[in-house]
Amino acid sequence: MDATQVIFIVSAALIVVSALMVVTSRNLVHAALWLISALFGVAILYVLLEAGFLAVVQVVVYIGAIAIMFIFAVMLTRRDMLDKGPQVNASWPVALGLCLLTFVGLGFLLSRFGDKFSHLPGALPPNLDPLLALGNALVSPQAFVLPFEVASVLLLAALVGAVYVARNHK
Amino acid sequence: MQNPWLYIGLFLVVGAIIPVVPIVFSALISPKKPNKIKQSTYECGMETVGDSWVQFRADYYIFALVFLVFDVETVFLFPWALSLKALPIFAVFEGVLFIMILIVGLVYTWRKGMLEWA
Amino acid sequence: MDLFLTDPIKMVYDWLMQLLTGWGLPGAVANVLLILVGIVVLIIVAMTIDIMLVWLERKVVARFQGRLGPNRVGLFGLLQPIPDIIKLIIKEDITPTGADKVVFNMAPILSLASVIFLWAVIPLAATVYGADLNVGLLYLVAAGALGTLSIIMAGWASNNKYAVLGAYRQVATMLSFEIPMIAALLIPTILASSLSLKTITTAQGGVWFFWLSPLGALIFLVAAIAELGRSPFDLNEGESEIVSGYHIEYTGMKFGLFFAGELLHAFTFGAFIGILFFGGWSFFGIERIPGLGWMASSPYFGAVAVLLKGVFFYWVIMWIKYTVPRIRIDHMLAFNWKFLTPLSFVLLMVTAMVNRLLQDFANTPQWPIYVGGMFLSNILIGWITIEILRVYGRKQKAKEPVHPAAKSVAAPSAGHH
Amino acid sequence: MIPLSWYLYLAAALFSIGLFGVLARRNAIAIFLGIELMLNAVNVNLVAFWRYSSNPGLMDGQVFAIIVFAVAAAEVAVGLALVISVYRRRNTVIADEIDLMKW
Repeated sequence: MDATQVIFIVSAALIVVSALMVVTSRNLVHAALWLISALFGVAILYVLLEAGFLAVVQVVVYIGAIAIMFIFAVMLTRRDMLDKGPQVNASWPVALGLCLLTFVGLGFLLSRFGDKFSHLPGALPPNLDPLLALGNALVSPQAFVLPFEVASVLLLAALVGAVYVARNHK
Repeated sequence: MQNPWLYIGLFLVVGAIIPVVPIVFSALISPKKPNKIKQSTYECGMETVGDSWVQFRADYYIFALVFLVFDVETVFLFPWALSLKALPIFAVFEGVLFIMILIVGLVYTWRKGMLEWA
Repeated sequence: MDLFLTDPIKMVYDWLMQLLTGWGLPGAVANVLLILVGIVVLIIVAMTIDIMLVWLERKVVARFQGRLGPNRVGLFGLLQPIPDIIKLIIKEDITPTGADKVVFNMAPILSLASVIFLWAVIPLAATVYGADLNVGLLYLVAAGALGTLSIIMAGWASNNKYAVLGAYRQVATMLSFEIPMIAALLIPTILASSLSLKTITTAQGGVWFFWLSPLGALIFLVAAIAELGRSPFDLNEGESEIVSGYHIEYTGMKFGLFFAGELLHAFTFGAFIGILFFGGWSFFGIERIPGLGWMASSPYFGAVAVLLKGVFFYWVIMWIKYTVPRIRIDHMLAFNWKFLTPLSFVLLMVTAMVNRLLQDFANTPQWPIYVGGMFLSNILIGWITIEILRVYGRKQKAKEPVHPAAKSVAAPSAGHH
Repeated sequence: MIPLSWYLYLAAALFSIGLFGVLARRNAIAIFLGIELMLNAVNVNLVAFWRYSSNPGLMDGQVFAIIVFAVAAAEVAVGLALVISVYRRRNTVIADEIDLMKW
């Protein structure tokens, strides 16, 4: 067992525990804070996967923006959130069974492919600057320029739609 | 050359522990004489009325919304800005188009009067 | 001895490494141990600076207000921070009833930690830096995100209406002004083709980025002040309405951590302005005088230059804080979204285009074309902006009916709307 | 060194937990929290497959992950706006009670 494996196991434990707390906390602000901790664990995984850019972006976008939005939304809809009443709906045992089934099924599939996924990562190409490669990939017509522009349109649509919906129609 | 992320990881751990030190130190030597009045919510001496989880105006949410969209946009722009120097000239205009599309969103929000404090 | 003058960190590291491995420690463990020692030393330096900032802040604000400031404890009151800290430590720590205890206690820690985290990537000199991260600028934004989080945690956990209101205002400000700040950060990125703070500093070996993008530096300064929650953007601290905002319920050392975090944050951002736009560790151009070239490679002069630039911009931030009255939240958000954000994106697009067109001149004898073009494009944008504002202001003035009260009341208060 | 399967098992676990949140929680905001967990599980997989592919010089996995960030942001923006809008009109954020479309 080497150092990266220890880091992986620690962050995996962090992620799973936090994720369980997210779906079970009665208090929704706590749930959002646990979500932040889970997402931070995922950022550690990105660092282990040598995707430093994504790790930082994970913190900037998820913790800096999305989690804050969640806390805002929880505080804005506070009256219903008074931790009273059941936090899960009547059919939660079915949901639990379904989720366990999903996990067992996925695990079974993975174990069937066992030797296909047991390989270790190769070294990154020595002269690769991941950020530069990413920038090139995003704007070169042979690669991802269309998704790049479509993402912009998607964000525009989200902004317009959300603003329209959230507007105070008086 | 060492892996800078090792340094960052250790730094995050140490940097989070160091602020705890004065708090623990203070907790050890400071007096503890709590009473009901002292621990009541401080609102300038007035009795607190109702729950503090009152509902707040949704305008804050609109600003957070606009922020979220622009924040994600900038994530796309960082790789673009970084590799600009070596790219052909049309790549600049792709980025400019990207920004323009989002500015349309800002203009829409503005025209709808959502940036006003209603 | 030569190494001591050019790369003291490596010298100390090699020496201790030899010592530790000589004791039989495996290399990797010794390495981690030494990194930890380095981190602790760096953070202690940062905290010492922080403590001195308490004195500086008190002294400067006193001077702005025509007072003397602390002058009893030590020379010029230099030892004043020590009794300040002792007082904070021996204060009783009060947690209000109804507060969410864990979150309540985590918030001040996270607040100071998010500022300390910034020091991991500050390049004090070519050879003295924590980590040369290839995503350094985004790391800066990410640490800021943790700061925002700490504020909303503090406001929510305090179970106090004022705290929640203050947190809402402060977070709305920080979120809003983060956009022009990131846009301003993209400008050094374009100019240096890198996100690493070290590479950005090295790229300013010829011309400081301030001369290539003065407007970008200005936008960054304004956005940084808002991000710091300092006056004129200190809406969380409306003394007459919500007292001290999100940290109203904090006492003793926990309040001290918020306070220390705020001061260190301001200073660190001052240093970042110096690094991103004013050449970082380059010693004000003095090192270019023939015969003084050794100063350029000396980490001591470099560190002094970075810290001096930091103190200077910290002073500018204080200057603004103690001169300008604070503005209302709706005005401030309007200022950001209707003025600063569009301006910063226009500037970003123009910078990208002009830089791409003129960059072939950059490292040739014709470099004045490049620098002049960049500088003039900035000036042009600034001029157009001012003209637009002037026309807009005139229209607003023509539209507004004269308020009956305004006729009788003297003019000064009318100017600030 | 970590074999690829570790990441995949972790992502499967994260996805399942998120799915539970989506299916079982009553509060609409909590459902969105579950969706975030699921999207993150997907992202872990994407980045892991990028890193363990035979040619990590191609940035496909990372680009996809960034697009997922954008999608997550758009989803949160619109979704939470809907929740707040519904809350304003019907004074509830319980998903079972938001049943106008059933009529």
